Amino acid sequence: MTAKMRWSIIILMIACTFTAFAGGRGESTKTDDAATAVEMSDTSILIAAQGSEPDQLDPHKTSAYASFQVLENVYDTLVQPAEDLSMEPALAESWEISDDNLTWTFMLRDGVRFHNGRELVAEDVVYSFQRVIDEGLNGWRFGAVESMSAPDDSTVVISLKQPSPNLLVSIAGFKGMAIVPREIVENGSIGTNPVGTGPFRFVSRSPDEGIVLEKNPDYWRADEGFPKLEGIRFVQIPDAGTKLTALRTGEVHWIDAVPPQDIESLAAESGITVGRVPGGDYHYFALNQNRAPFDDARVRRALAMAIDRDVIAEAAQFGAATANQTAIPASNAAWYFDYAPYRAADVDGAKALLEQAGVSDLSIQFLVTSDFPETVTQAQVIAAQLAAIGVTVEINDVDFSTWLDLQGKGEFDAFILSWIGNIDPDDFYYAQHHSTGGFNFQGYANSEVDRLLDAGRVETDQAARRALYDQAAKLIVDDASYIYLYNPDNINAWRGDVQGYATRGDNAIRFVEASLQ
Amino acid sequence: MNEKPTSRTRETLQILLANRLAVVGLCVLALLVVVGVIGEAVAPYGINDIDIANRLTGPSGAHWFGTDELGRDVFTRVLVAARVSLQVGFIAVGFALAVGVPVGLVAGYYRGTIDAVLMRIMDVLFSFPAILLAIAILAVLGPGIGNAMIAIGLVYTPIFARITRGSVLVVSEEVYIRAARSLGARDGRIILRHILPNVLAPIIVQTTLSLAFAILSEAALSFLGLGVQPPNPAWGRMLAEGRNFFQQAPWMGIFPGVAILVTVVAFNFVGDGLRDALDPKQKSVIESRGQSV
Amino acid sequence: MRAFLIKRIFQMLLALIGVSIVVFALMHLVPGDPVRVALGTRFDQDLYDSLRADLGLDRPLAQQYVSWLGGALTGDLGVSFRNGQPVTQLILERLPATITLAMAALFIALLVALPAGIISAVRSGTGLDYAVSAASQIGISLPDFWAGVMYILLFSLTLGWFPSSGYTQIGDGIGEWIRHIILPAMTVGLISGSIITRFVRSAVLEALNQHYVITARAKGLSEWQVVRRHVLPNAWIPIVTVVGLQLGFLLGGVVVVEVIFAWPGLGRLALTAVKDRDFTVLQGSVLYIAFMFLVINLLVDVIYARLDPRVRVS
Amino acid sequence: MNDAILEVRDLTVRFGTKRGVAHVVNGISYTINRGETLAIVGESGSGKSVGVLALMGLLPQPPALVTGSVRYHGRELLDLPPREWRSIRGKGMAMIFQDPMASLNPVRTIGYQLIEPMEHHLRLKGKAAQNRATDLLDLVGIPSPKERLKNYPHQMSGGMRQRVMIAMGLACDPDVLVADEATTALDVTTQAQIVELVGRLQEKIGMAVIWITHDLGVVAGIADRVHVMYGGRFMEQASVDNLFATPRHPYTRALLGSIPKPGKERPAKLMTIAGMPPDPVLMPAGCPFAPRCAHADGARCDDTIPQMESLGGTHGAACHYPLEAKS
Repeated sequence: MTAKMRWSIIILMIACTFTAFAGGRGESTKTDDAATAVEMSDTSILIAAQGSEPDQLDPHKTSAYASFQVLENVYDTLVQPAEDLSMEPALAESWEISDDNLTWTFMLRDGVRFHNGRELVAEDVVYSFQRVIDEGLNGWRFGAVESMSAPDDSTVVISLKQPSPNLLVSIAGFKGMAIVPREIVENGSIGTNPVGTGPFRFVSRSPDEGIVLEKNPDYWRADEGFPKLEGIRFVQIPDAGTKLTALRTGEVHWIDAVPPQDIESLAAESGITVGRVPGGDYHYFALNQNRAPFDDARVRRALAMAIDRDVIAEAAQFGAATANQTAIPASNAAWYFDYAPYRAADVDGAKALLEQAGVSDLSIQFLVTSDFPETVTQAQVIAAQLAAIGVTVEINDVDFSTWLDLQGKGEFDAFILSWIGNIDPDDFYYAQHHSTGGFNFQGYANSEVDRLLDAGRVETDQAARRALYDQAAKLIVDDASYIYLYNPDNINAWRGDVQGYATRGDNAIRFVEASLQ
Repeated sequence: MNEKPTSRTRETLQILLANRLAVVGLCVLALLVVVGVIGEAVAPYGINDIDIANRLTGPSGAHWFGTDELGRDVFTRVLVAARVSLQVGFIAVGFALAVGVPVGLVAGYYRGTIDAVLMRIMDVLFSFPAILLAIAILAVLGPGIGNAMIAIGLVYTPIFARITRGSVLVVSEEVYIRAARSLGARDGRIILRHILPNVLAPIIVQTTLSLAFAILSEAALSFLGLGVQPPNPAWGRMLAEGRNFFQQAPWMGIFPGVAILVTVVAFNFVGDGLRDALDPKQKSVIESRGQSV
Repeated sequence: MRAFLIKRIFQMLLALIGVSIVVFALMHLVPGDPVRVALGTRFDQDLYDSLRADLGLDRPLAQQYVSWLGGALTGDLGVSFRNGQPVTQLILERLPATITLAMAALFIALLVALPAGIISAVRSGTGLDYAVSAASQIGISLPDFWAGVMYILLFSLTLGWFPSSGYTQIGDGIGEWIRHIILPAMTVGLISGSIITRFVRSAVLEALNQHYVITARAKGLSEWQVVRRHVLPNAWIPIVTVVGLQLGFLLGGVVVVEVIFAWPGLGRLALTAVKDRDFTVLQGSVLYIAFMFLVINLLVDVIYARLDPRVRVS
Repeated sequence: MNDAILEVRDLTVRFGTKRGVAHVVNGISYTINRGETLAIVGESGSGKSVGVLALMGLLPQPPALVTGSVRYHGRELLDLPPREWRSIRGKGMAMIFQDPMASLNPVRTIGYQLIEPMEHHLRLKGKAAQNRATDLLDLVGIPSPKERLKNYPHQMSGGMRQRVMIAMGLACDPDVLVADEATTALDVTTQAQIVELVGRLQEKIGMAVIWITHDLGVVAGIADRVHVMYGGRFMEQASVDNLFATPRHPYTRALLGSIPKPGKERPAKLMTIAGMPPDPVLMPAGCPFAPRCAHADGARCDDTIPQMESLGGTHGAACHYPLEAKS
């Protein structure tokens, strides 16, 4: 090596060490806490792989499923969905409803402590709910609430403007309604350093370690022996194929989703369990009813008729789904409405309807996003199926941010997406199909449907309420406000040494009862 | 002077045609162009003939390259994708040429402030991470093959500007340019008639290499979900989709992958051949030229 | 030399400001914004407007830019719209992973490219030369994500030699560090290496064709001595250029490979920022990447001067 | 003759090319003695440079194929293993080249390049090598030699660089110095100085010099004997005086006619040789010069290769119809 070469290498090395040093400094601020996590006995730390990156860890502000996968295990809600999706006690041990159905009184569990050691009091619940309302994102769920109060440390009283049979689902259906301590909001750390009452407490978050949680020994189910795990590490593996390989090689214990085409082979693999339950999610497409000719229900119906849902489900989910012409899956026995007016791939019927509507040479642009790749597959299959009735489909595949922008501005012919984790029929239909609904981007307005959905919100008699929603659903399906496709199964997969974990119908990821053998 | 370019072109062509690899490359490219033009007409199936019952079946008499996850014929899609992929390459690089070369010519010829300003702008483009630039441009313009081509083209623009400018700086010093200038020829005429023909060699070589890279860029953008819109097939998009099925249906990725490989290698062969044929430096070294490269 | 450096650094600052303006303008032209993304599928105009006002996104663009630039000059790149963390911290957190991957990839690239390029030039026209050329052609033509997936399937899934994803710090054990870095570094390194091989080959071939090589042979030096003492010192100059360029690219993060291997590098940070319209993070990371690139360019010029006495004097 | 340092017999160089075999050097023979200067003259493409590269062992094989015999102090070089040949190259036999700019490595100092052969052959290192290098630069007439050792080639003028090249050639006291077009790239004044320098050094050191040039003017000033080369063959060989006084080969005569003779009365018209030198791939079956020769008979000259024949003393010509002695 010549002197000059050596010189060049030295220059390069100085540059590199400089930058590496700068980097090292930055990362050390972060990993002080992580060190303790690493020292925990590695054998009972579960490594869970997520497909996408959580944004912030403030349960009231985030809308990212990846964040909720983590926060599910950190926070508690007043009550929570049980495995059968009925609401069971959580922070509230019991509750009472007044005879006029307008006052709900919740009795809090004794001795629950936040991870910072402070005891949970009723004021925390009121504070958290008020924050949810103020933050706006989920505030609409409190639409029926008149006022909230904490008469003593263990009682929360919620007064309603009108009866609300689904109040429990509204205020505790998912961790977006989590009960948080005021102090972490006030010191601004809630987004980066969540403190809850849940089975695991937050330790650290860094790009290389992921999100580290450790056991909360003071958890209110500690006397049952929960949680069993010493800790959880959530790592982010964006590529589905890599994530799958990581599970197979044992680098991670659990993954949040399995590419549909791999379910079969994975389930057959020894040492790996594929958890698969019919889910509350549904996939659909919607036509822009503010644009001709999609304002004509006959046109929409024609499209609903022309498609073959079984083929779409098979194509996009490799059979891990159930075709459905309404939103609510059969697994949600309390609310399932068996209604299927459209014959699959009814080309003649569809053509006749289009002719009636006086529509020919129809061309539709479908808004889809590769960020949810199944929408792209669905659109391609739909395109082929609609070609049979002479409808041309142009696919517009954009990133999800653009997708949201176009949808919000109403700049689309049709969009495809899915809804996840709904439980109550009000969640399935109101915001989407009520003419004033917050998600009614397709511009559906049917006064009868509005009336039925409004009535459903206040009907306290279960049977009567169910009848209301069945009627509403029939109208929605007949008008093809949404054209429902199928309910996919919820799928997680984990290694054989993970015990006590079950995939849930509402897609919540709960490790409280899990253990590593 | 008028004769010179033609005789040089002929000489270049002769050297190029004597290069076996370059000839192979040219033949492959010619074949690809033919496939691009008539591919859709001769393809055995339609590009969006979905047949879920026969999805992910291996190569057979009915489906030479097998079928993909929707039961579409991979052979058909590879054929039709030739046009899309070549279009991406040609239009993207055409865009880069159309912008980069004039910028380089003007900057190199006039020098001074205009040079400094133009080249700083090119520096900005160049120091921008390529794939992010492409992604951002696509986000602004909206996805789609046309915009993808512009985005990729813009990424390659500064390279052409730099190469052109560098050659112009050298050529401008030549006696005949100075003579033309001192005789009062118009700038535009000097640039187009005298300078441009003499800086073409490196530009042509860079063009073939960039064509190869542009086709690969389409693949990378497709991987990130920003390439050609479905159901239109492009090799990169097919490859990106095929990777998820590598274990169930390797043919989904292998055939478009091989198509990319062959195309890129063909462009590189032609590019290398052109460089040998056009680069006067290598021509002068006759002593050790016996070993052909 | 000093005047040259000052001029170059000044030009670099200009380019950085240019880059920041371009990012700023581009990001605000893009449809969608961080508030829209934060709200998810729900849309409420009042809520939207008030959140935009909270983030200062309702101010005129020029004003937003100036206040951002003001912060940037004092080292404050702002706070992520997405998760509220300081941008500087987000970038610094990802630097070690980015730099180690870049260095490891470059190491592999050079380990392959230098011998392969030199041998194929010295033995040009032989079967060995053709083999190297063919291998490097394939290396260049292989899309990185494809190569990465192949390596994962082969080395992780089938052979079980290396993990498929993740990053460990070098301080947590060198063995684990190597096991984690080897596949991503190989994916990037072999592609970079293929490109560099071609440059090394042509640079060495060019130097081999110079008259001073005959002079050196006439002195009775062996072929290897000729290559080492006379050919390589001249070939370094073009090689350094391309190596610098590659290093510049690598230090900017390799988006696709980072996605495949779940590598917590800057490329992924920037990609997520684009997708989520996290303007501040994108601006910060692009600025850093451009800075790296320009610094490497400057470094290359300095090395030039060390390598080539003709440049040094003028 | 005992004094013979180098004996070249029937040296042939062929190249495999895509168009066919190129016959570049076709059997040349010569002997060079101690202290003697031999000039080989020819147009570019005559094979003269390739001929000396072959005897230095500097032609890559393949594509070149070198046959015949080159004996250095009676030792056959062409059969020598590469390692042993390298120990002679640069030591016993040194070479200097046409373009001193291109022939010096631009990124190495003069000192480095000058000391290199000493290190290699003489195991001379450090101070001793420095001193010898300084002496050599002084010898070839470079002022302030010690400082110059640190210079790079681009910091010197063309003449200076050629002096450095000569110093490099002399570094290991060779007994044969091959100068391939050593003055061609230089201006006339410098040419003269270099020619004079080599002549002076030769007297001082006693080495033999093979001087390759296309410039008969240079030959006149330096050589003892001259070989005229064309189409890879020697056409005529003679002492320098004889050659200029009585050229016997039509080619030599044409060559002499094509240069203006300084000092002498300018000829009425400067002769040029019509036609092109032969293509080495398509060598004529007969005399290579026949197609351009005014004296060719159209039969024997085209069919039979003329052999070098003595025309008295050391003067010889390869011509079926040598010209009369009087010009």
